[in-house]
Formats: sequence, structure tokens, C-alpha cells
Amino acid sequence: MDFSYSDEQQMLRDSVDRYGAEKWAASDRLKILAAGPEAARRRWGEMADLGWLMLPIAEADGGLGGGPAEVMAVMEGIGRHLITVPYVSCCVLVPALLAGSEAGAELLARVATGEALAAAGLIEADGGYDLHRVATRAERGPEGWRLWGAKAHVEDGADADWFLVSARTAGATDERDGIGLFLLPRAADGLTVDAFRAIDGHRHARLTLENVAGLPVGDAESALPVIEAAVDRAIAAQLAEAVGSMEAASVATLDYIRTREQFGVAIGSFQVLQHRMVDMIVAGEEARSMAYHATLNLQRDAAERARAVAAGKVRVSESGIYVGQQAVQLHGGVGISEELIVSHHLRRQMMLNLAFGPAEHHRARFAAIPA
Amino acid sequence: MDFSYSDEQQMLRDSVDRYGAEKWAASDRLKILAAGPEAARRRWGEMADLGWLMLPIAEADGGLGGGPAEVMAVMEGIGRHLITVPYVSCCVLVPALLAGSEAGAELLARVATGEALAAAGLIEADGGYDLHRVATRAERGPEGWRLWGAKAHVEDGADADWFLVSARTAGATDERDGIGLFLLPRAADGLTVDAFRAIDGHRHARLTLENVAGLPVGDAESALPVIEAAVDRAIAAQLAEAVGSMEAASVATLDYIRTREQFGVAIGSFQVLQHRMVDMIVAGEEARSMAYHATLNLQRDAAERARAVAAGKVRVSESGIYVGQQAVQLHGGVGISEELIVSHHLRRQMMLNLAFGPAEHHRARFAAIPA
Amino acid sequence: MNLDFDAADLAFQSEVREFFAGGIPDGWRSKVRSGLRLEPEDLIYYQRRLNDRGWGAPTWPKEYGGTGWTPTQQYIFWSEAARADAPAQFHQGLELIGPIIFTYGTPEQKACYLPRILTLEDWWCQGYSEPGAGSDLAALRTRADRDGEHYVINGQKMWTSYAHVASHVFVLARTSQEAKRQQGISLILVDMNTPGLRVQKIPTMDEKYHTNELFFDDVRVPVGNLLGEEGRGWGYGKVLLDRERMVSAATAIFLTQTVRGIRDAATWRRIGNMPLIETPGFAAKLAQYEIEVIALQTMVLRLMDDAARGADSGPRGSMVKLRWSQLTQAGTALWVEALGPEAAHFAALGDTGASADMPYAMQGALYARVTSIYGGSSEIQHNIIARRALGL
Amino acid sequence: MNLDFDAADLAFQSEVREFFAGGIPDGWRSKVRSGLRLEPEDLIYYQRRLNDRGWGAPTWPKEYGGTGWTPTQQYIFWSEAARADAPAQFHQGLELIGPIIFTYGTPEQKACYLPRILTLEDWWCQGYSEPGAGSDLAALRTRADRDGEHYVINGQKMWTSYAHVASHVFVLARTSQEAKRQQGISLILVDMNTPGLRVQKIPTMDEKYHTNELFFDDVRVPVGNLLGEEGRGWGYGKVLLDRERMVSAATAIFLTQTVRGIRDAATWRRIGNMPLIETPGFAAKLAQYEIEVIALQTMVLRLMDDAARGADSGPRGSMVKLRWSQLTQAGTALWVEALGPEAAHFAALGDTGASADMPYAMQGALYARVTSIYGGSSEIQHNIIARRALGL
Repeated sequence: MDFSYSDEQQMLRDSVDRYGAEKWAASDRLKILAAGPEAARRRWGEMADLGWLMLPIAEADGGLGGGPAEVMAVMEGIGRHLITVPYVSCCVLVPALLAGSEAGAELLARVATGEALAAAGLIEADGGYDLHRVATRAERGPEGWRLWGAKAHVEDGADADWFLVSARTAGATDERDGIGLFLLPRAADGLTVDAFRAIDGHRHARLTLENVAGLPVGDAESALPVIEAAVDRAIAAQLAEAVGSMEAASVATLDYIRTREQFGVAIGSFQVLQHRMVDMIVAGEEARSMAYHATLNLQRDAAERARAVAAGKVRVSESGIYVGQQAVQLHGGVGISEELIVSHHLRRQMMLNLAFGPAEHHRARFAAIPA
Repeated sequence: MDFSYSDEQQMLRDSVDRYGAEKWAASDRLKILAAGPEAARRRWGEMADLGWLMLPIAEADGGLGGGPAEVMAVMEGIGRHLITVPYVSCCVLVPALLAGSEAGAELLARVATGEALAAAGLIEADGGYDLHRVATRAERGPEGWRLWGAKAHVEDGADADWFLVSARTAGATDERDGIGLFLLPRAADGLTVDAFRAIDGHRHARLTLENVAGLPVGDAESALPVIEAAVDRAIAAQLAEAVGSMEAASVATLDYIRTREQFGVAIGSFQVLQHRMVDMIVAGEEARSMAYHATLNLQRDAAERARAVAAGKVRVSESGIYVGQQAVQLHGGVGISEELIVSHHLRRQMMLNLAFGPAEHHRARFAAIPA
Repeated sequence: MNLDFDAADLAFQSEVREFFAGGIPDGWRSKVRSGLRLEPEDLIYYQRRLNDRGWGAPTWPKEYGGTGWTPTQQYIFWSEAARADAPAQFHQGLELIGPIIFTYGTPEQKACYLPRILTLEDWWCQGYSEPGAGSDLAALRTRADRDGEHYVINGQKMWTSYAHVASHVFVLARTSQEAKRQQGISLILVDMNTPGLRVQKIPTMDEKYHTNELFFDDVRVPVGNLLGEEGRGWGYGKVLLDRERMVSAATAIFLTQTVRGIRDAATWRRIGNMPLIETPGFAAKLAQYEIEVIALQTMVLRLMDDAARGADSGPRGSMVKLRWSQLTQAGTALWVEALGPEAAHFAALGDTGASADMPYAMQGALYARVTSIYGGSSEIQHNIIARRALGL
Repeated sequence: MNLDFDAADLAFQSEVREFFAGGIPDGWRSKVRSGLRLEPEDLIYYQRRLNDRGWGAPTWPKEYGGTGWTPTQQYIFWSEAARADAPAQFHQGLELIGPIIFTYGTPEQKACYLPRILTLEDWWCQGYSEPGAGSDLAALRTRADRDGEHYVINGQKMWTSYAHVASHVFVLARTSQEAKRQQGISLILVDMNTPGLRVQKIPTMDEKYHTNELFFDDVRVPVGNLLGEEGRGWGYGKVLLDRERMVSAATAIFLTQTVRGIRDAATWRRIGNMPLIETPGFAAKLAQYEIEVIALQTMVLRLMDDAARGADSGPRGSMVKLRWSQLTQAGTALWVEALGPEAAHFAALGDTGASADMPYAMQGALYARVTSIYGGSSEIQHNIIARRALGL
């Protein structure tokens, strides 16, 4: 039992913090988000050069084989500095979905270098965030597999060059068997990509598939276990991001209430604000504990993993939104301005809750898994 | 639209307050609760003499025909002084169940004078507090109706001389039709009464019926509407009691934090305690509003009435338990002692929540009724 | 005690309901339900329609062009407006400066300003807060120095909502540097076109343009623009305080609109084969929300009843503000939850549109965060209640 | 970073699990799960069984008869005890005065008292709080005046848990009237049989007898009973403070017992044809509770890990206390909710019994209210964290 980062992990963590402080200064945030696709590719290239993009990719797939703790070390920094990039979707989720597959080998090599962006479409409009509720159909024809259907939300999918999409190859809409995973290029005939910006600057997509050719990844009839495990990895990574963001929001708030004066004294001298600040710190400690719990259970069996990740998601979401809201509240008016960083943290916490299903979804998921 | 008591109602309210202050002083509470049945009968007789027992009984049934607002005026005082008597069960619920019935006329006359105590058994173990989930059976034989079954909880039933019991005369366990209401004396053959004391000093019962003779009240196949309306009346009365109790608990707490010193100052000077006290007061104001809302909707149609009472029950329960808990918390150690009154208020609030179904039950009930 | 309206009130209710029937454009609906303000031109259109009917100022006395309605009538009017998804009227002129003008203004000021508030020809904004004076407003530093027949105003105001739309601003400024804190503060009316006055947008997290900084650089206004007596500006706030409860009360009545927004979204979205609204978890959350809205609205009814009887309602106005902001926040958050994956699609990149409710539900949820900060933060409301009601 | 136990720890876990297998009487279960203490004779029986095995003091060093376990071993031991529905050990001797004695006591004091704590031959209680000195303990007024070879103690203590059972009490008293506040306070060991010492029950709302007032009326104790130096008693509390986190941590581990209590009750009770635990509403509530328990227990694991590495865990002990009391309250309340109508049947009047879980669940829920008051109220814990962790 050990809750401390190794020296190597700590170095990784420090390097993300340095990068974040340099390249994602709060004061530059609006400018960075407004910059065009070229600037985004350049920044992504910097992260590739630092080796972070290939870090979570398995060694067998040509990556660095970083484990959950290494990913956690990176994600905390991404959260602390609100680095708004598709790292979890492209570098954690996609490599976990493609791990060991022939179909994905070439794509992973290009993901590792930052040449290609990939995203996964796993969520459908009526699915309630359940990964097994798949109505999108895949049919095998003489020329290979063709797909019909829609994906309501593709996290970070707006700028993806490739999509991984779950589709039903057999069975009824809510059965666990009969689900396959397919790879398709953005330019595929019959694929419509609608792109959206979220309030936290992330750029997502909605897909419509009308007789689209897809390359199967792994077993076309039983991809669900791989999908669920991969999404749990992605969620655990986001929990660490949420923890980093909470920490930064709390530090900013503590600084503010120590220095901001009203009625002739620092507002941090008011007991009510002190206790609120304590509740924020306690929420942060709880969230950190849950992020550890989820992350360190990733390699256990499916039920333990799912229970730990679902539990983590519930508590970190609740804590994160609470901390974000109180950070804004304690800042008063300036808290809601674009200029200060706290409202950006709140927005990110709100969206982290939604990604891969909100707390409500994971609470029900947790309840359904026997301890 | 008018939210003020009439002069007559105000006089009634004042008289209950005077009686409570005289006869139910906080300092005598333990002694009063420990006194035997004779003392209890004597106290009950005092309330009969004051006319309160016959107040809610319809004029046609020989009572004073007091309406919901009159009952509310009495109940606030009962709550404020924690007057621990079966008033709601015997004088509000039973008269509403028996209103206009031949079978109950004689009993009501004796309830009005305090000679007889009656209680209603409407809740079954698996019924989830739903009044239509009735498994107790009633069968009509040559000598009249006979009953088999069990009632898990009879509010204030421990000392009742008569019981009103719902029983199924037709249909399946959860159907709304086919429910009758039956009157039986405590001494009936085949009736077992198990009596219990609750943490607030109220005395309840559990009934087992094994071929018990019962007198039908009203229509033996469709008593449910009457039962639901009567229980809603009882709940509304208890909401007023809860409001009175909250008020008393808040006043006691405010007095305490104004005078109790720690660290050389009155603890009421600490901002955190001030804000907590404010939250208690706001909760009390909300609860009072909801008690009015429920009470003043009692005479509207069944859906409006049920929705208003269910809403009242939810919010008053939440507010009441919160106020009770915080009253104890702000008193610190002495808050949990039998000697001070605050923990008695907390206990009453906890039990008021449970009576006729807790907040959870009524939230679901509210959700099921279209607005 | 009773909840029923009398015959006259019932007749009035029919009249109001008829007025609103079909009169509210469909396009307003989502925005209104999420608690967001409509565009200024829409608010002006709405205000003029009301004023043409004689209903421009529901809380003003008749002699100034108001309706002279009883509190019960006001309640009925607002309830029917909420029912019809009509917006709340823009309140800075109607509820904030208007009453001060008709209470403390000169006959000339009344004649000049009041009619133009009713028609929204004049759009007022409020120059109170400053960078160093938010919750502690008495720390304000903007000064108005007398120079012959003018005041010369210098300083900076912050959180001036709708200054970019407004034609006039009412400013609290120091007319004496000797007097301390609350003393020496005066209330001055300023035309927004006066030279030296500059408006700068404050971008906010909801991405709507609604608030500003105001810079006063030797802004000269005639001394006739002083409202009431010099140095007494702080005291006029008390009039506001008494009316503030009506602003809170009116907005609280409009929460039923948010309930409808949530309900519609949750009816439309399906989880598997079931509408979200039928799932026990969501149904319970919505029920809880509706119940708390009923509680708040009954508190408002009691406030109205107090007002009708001329009774002092103590700090219940603060309580309404407190709970209203909590429920605005909870309601818009629940609405966002009901939208599911769509909630991540705030703005379309390209030519496809977002869903019908977006971005309003999300903007509403973000905007709602400020409701517990402005108009006296929730912490300040707690302080007020502790002092006024509890004597702590 | 990893959560796995190493081979030695796994072996230890098996050993502990085997020890507990079948060793806990069924009759203890409901009481233990509701967070209530067993009867003194049961606790003595349990303590002696542990001590016979050499496990009497999981947190003490070996030289004083403790186990010398690592924090990980302690965690394993408590987890297995919780799993087996074993009770928490009575902590006032083991965790409160024991460590002060072995740290500051004389060799004679150590030899005399420590072994008898391990066997529960001596049952200690804590004489700290007074009627005027609760959260503000430094305001205590009990005095111990030197008279030759004795101290003469006069005063009154309050909230002395289990004084009616205890053989000894450790008392904070003023040995100097000049020194102010924290200074001049000494820690004195007193035999409960000393003349002049009177115990008076404080009846509490849970109807269990667990706490008392203590009256000292010229109670004479030998000066040899002074622990450590005169006037330094307050400082010894710091040792307690450092160990306090272990008390909180250990009790927090036992919350899994409450989870089982709730689960069993909700499995047994039916709503219509469905066990309560399968209804979505209750299932979600229980899930939320379990998740919060997991969060707290992971916080405890991190505390243990800090302790193992000798790292300063800052105010996380206070955080654990804070959250533990909240979860004790929430869990017992949920258990009562699960019982349904039975929860109104606290005590049978007559010869029929109440349900298996009653009255324990209800007593637990009532008793739980004091957990946010004793040992430094939740408000005080907030103050401590604000000061220590945030420098506010």
C-alpha cells in the first residue's frame, strides 16, 4: 500500500506543471482558446515532443506503456492549469480501445506523434450513457462492414481525423453481447460530423452514419468489455484532472480571501468564509482520495474496477462542482468574469461531470454492481 | 386571500399556549411522560373540558365543526409545548373517518367528551405507507363482517378503546377499489394489540386480526377516498404541530446562543452560528408557509388536496428535522440531555416525519399526481 | 385564513389571462424559462404593450402612471405572466430609480423622468458598486465635486448591468470628503451621453453581454440632476430596501417557468424506452424542486398579504432573495441535467444548430451563479437577517 | 502508488480473519452496527480475548505490551474486526490516557497502570469538560490545591462518559490560580473510589446510560498521582491530538458495519412485492452512502500511509473526525428510514418484543447526534482546519 508518486512520476508531474505555467497562463486563456486550428496543432505538437501523447500507449503498441499512476500525474497538471486539449479522448481512451489490435496499429503510431487526432463515439441519444445501449447497426456485406445510426456525443470529436464507433452486430438494443467497435476516417462516405463547442472550450461532435464503411477492431461481437474498461480508464484520468482543477481553484480562492478587503478587513477573517473554505479543502481531499481509489483499482477485475470508478465519478463530480461554485461565490462579482480563472474551473467541473455520464448515472451503476 | 388567524382562532391559539405553558412546562416533561394512565386520562379530560376534543368533529356529528384553520391554531400550540397526546389520531383522523356515519355516531359522542379513545389502523408492513395497499381481508358472513390480517402500525393506538381498520372486501392487494373501513372494540375476540412507546413519548400499536368481528363504516367497497382525505387532514394537523415545535426549538436556541459564553463571549457572536440560526429561521418560515398551503388546500378537490399535503409533508419534514438537529448541535453537549427541551423537539420532529409516511413516500406521491 | 381570490380578483385574473393569451412570441420561451433576459428591443416592445394597456408599472401609484394595484392583483398579474412565459419587466427604472424619483424628486424631475420610464424611452442603469466597494458599498470612492452649477464626477463604477443599452445612470458619489462612510454620499442622475463617461464591457462566463465598468473622467452634470438632498443619497436606499422585496417576490413567481422548461426537456429525452421524467430518480428530483418552488411562492403570498395589510414582514424579503437565488441555481442545473449529452453542445461550430433548449439552459445555469452574489450576496443576506430578525 | 498489500500483510490479514471467524456473538451485531457501545462486561470480555492473543493495544509500542504494528497492520486489523462485526475497543484507557502515561509517566506509574489498561482491570474515564468549559476547555475552573503530600480537588466535571463504570479518572485541574487560561493546568490521576468524589448520571435522549457529571468535594489524592510536571497538563493534550487521528481513523473503518446494518434491513423490508433495497430511490441513497464511506476510508488509508512514512498529515485527522461524524449520522438515519413503520416502535409496552434491529438503529441515530459535538465539535474542527491548514 503506497499513496506517493515515485520519483519518476513526480518528475513527470512537475514537468506538466512547468509546461502549464508557461504555456497555459490564466491571463492568456481567452487568447489561446480563440486561436485557430493551426495554433492548436502546434501546441499539440509540443506535447507530442514532450512524449506525453505516447505515454499511455502500451509498449507493444509502440508507446511508453505508462500506467494509471503516470496518467494521473499528467492529468493533475492538465487540470491545475486547465490545459484544454483532447488528451483523455485521444491519448487515453483511443489507445485503450485499440490496444493490441491490428486495425489500429497504424493509427496509434500517428496518435503517438501527434500527427493524427482520434475520438470515440460510444454514446447514443436514448442510451442514458449506458455503453451497452447501442442502436447503431453494423452489417457485414461482400465488401466489408457498413454502419447505420447516430452517436449523440463524441467527446473531443470536433477536430478528430478518425472515429472509433460502437455498433450492434447482433442482438437487441440493450443486450451486452453483439456489440462491435469500428474504425472510420472522418472523410468516410455517408458520415456526417456536426461539431460543437462546450462552455469549457472543449470541442465535441455528433455523428450521423448512413451506410458508412468501417473497419472492425477486435471481436465484432463482443467488444463491450474492452469498451467499458477503456472508458473507465478515461474516467479515472478525468478524475485526476478534476482534482488538479479543484486544487487550483481552491488556491486561487484562498489567496483572494486573504487579500481582498471589505469593511476594512480581509474577507478571510470572516468565520463563515473560513468554514466554507475548509469545506472546499475537505471536498478536495475527498476527491483526491477517490481519484486514487479509482485509479489504483483500474487493474483489478471488471466488477471491482467498475465499482471503484463509478464511486470515484460520483464523489469527484459532486466535490468538483461544489468547489467550483464556492470558488466563484467567494470571489463575488469578479468570480463570474472571464478575466479570472475561477469561473473557468467551474465550467470545466460542470463538463467533467457530464463526460461519460454524470454522477446520477454512475450512482445507479455503482448500486447495480454487487460489492 | 388571507393568511391571518381570525380573532376567534387567535383566542383559541392563545388558550392552547396558556394551557401548554401551565400544564406542559419543559421542566415537568419527564415526570408527565412517566405518570401512569390515570394521570393521562385526567389531562385528556382537561382538554375535553376546554372543548378541544370536540372542536374538529363536524356539527352534524355533535361537534363544534372546527375547520382546518381552527385545528391548525390548536396544533401549533400542541407543537410549541410538545403536548404529547393522541389528539391528531383520536380527534382529527377518527372524526374525519367517521363523519356522517351511523356506525360511528355513538363513538364520536364519547370521543368528544374524552370518555373514549379511538385510533385508526391503516398501514401494513409491505404497503410502503400506501393507503391502498391493503392485504387485510374482510369477509361478510351470516353474522356480519369478519376480519383477518395485520396492521403494522397504529398511530397512538396503544391506549385506544376502539380501532378503525381498513380491510379489503374485493380485488387484489394494491387495487384502489374494494377497500372497506371497519370499527372494532379493543376487546374484540381474535384481536391482538401489541403496544409500543416511541422516542417522543407517543404510544403506538400493532394489530393482528384473526377472525375478528367488525362493524362496517360507510361503503364497504369504496372507503379509500374517505380514508385518503381523512389522513390528509391528519397530516396537515401534524404539519402545524411541526411548525409550532420548530418555532419553540428555534426560540430556545436563540436564547441559548445569546447567553451561553465560550472564549469570553456569547457564542451568538460567532458568525457561523449566526448564519446557522438564520438557516433555522428560514426553514421555519418555509415550513409555516407549507403548513398554510397544505391546510388551506384541504377543502379543494382530491388531486389538489393530495398534492398540497404531500408537498407540505416533504418540506416540513425536511425543515423540521434540520431545525431539530441544529437546535441540538448549537446547544452542544446539553442539547442531547433529557433535561433540556431541544432534544425532545428533535425526537418529535423525527417521529412526525415517519407518521403517515416519511418525506420520501410523499415526494413520490407528489410526483405521481399531475399538477 | 383562506387561499381563495374574491370575485373581483377572479375577474381581474380572467382579464390578465386574456391579455397574455397568445401574446407572447414562441421564440421568447426558452430564454425566458432559463431566467435570461430578452434582448433590449424585445423588452422595450413588451414594456410598451403593457403600458398601452395601462399596466406599465404594476407597483406604482396611479398618480404617476402606475396601476395602483393591490398586492393580490400584483401577484395575479405576475402569476399569469409567468404562466404565459412572458418575461419579467426590466426593473432598474421601474423598481429601483422610479420609486426614488416619485418619493424624493422635484416636480420637474417627476414630470421629466417618470413617463419616459413607463415607455422605456429612458433605460436606466445603476451606478453603485465599485472595484473596492462591493458588499461594502459604503467604501465607495467616486466623487462628485461642486463646480458652480455643475457636479464634476470622477471615479469608476463596476457591475453596471445594461450600461451599454442604457440612456441614463443613477450614481452614488461622494459630495463631501470630510464625512465618513455612509455620510456625504449623494444620488445623482446622469445622461449616458455626457462627455467623459465611458462604458467598458465585462465579459462573463455565460457569454452574454450584460454588465460593464463605467469610467467617469470629469463628467459634468447640472446640479439640478441631484436627487433629493445633497449628502442624503445613502438614506434613499431605504426606500429601495422596502421595495426590493417586491422585486424578489416578482421574480420568485416566475420560477414556475423554469419548472416547465425542465419538465419539457425531461419529457422529450428518453432513457431506453422511457421518458426521463418517468424514471423514479429524475421524477423525485423534479418533485423536490417543484415543492421548494411552492414553498417559496407561498412565502411570497404571505409577503403580499402582509403588504396588503400594511404589516411589517420583517426580513422575509431577504429570505425570499436567498431562497430564490438557490432555486434559480438548482432549477437551471436540473434543466441542464435533463438535456443529457446535448448539454455539452453549447455552440455549433459550423452550420448545424444546437438543440432547441441550448444554449439557454446552460447560459441560465451559468448566469444563475451570480444571483447569489448580486443584490446583496447570500452571505450578506444572512448577516441582515441575523441582525434584523434575531438581533445577533 | 498501489493499493495492494504485500505478502507479509496478506499473511497477517489471514491470521486476523481467522481469529475473528465465528468469534463474535450474534447478539452483538445490531448494537455494534448502529455504532453503540456494548455493555461493559462484553467490552471487558472482548478486550481480554484480544489481550490474551497479544493484540490488546494495536497502537502501542511493544515495550508497553502493545503490538508494535505498522499503520498498515492496524488498518488490516480494524478492517477485519469491522468485517466480523467486532466492536471497537473502548478507547479512553487505550488511546487517551495510556499513551500519555507511557510518554510522560514515571516508571512506577507505567508499571502500575499500563498492564491494567490492557486487561481492562482499570477502566479509565476522562475528566476534562466542565459546565462552563466545553468547546472552550481552557476556561476550566476545577482546582487542585497542594496540601502537603496531597492535592485537594474541588470542582465539577461534565460529560464524563462511563464514569459510572470506571475505576479511574484522569482530571485536568488548576494547580495555580495565578497563571491564566492554558497555564497552571495539571493532569492528575484519580481513583474513582476516593472519598468526596460523586458521580451523577446525565440522562440523554438515546436513553442509554453513558455519561455523567462528576462532583469533586475535597477529594484528596497523593501528589504521586500527578502525571508529568505540574502546570504542564495542557501541553500533554498535544500527544492526544497526534493520536486522536488514529481514534477517528479506527472508528471510521467501522462504518462498513453500518452499511451492512442498512443493507440487511432494506433487504428484509418489502414495498409491495419488491425488497426496499431494489427500489431505485433507496438503492441510490445507499449507493451514495457507501460511496462516501469509501471516500472516507481512502482518506484513512492515506493517513495511515503518511504515518507509515512518518509524514505530517496536517489537519487530515480533523477532516476524518468531521466526515466520520457526518457519515455516522447519515448512516444511522438511513437505517431508521429502512425500518419503516417499525421505527416508531422503540420500546415494547408489555411482553411483546420490538423488531430485531430496534431499538438499536434508533438509539444509534440519536446517539450519532453527539458525534458532531464531542471530541471538538464540527464547528471547532472547522476552526482548527482553517487555522492549521489554511492559516486563516
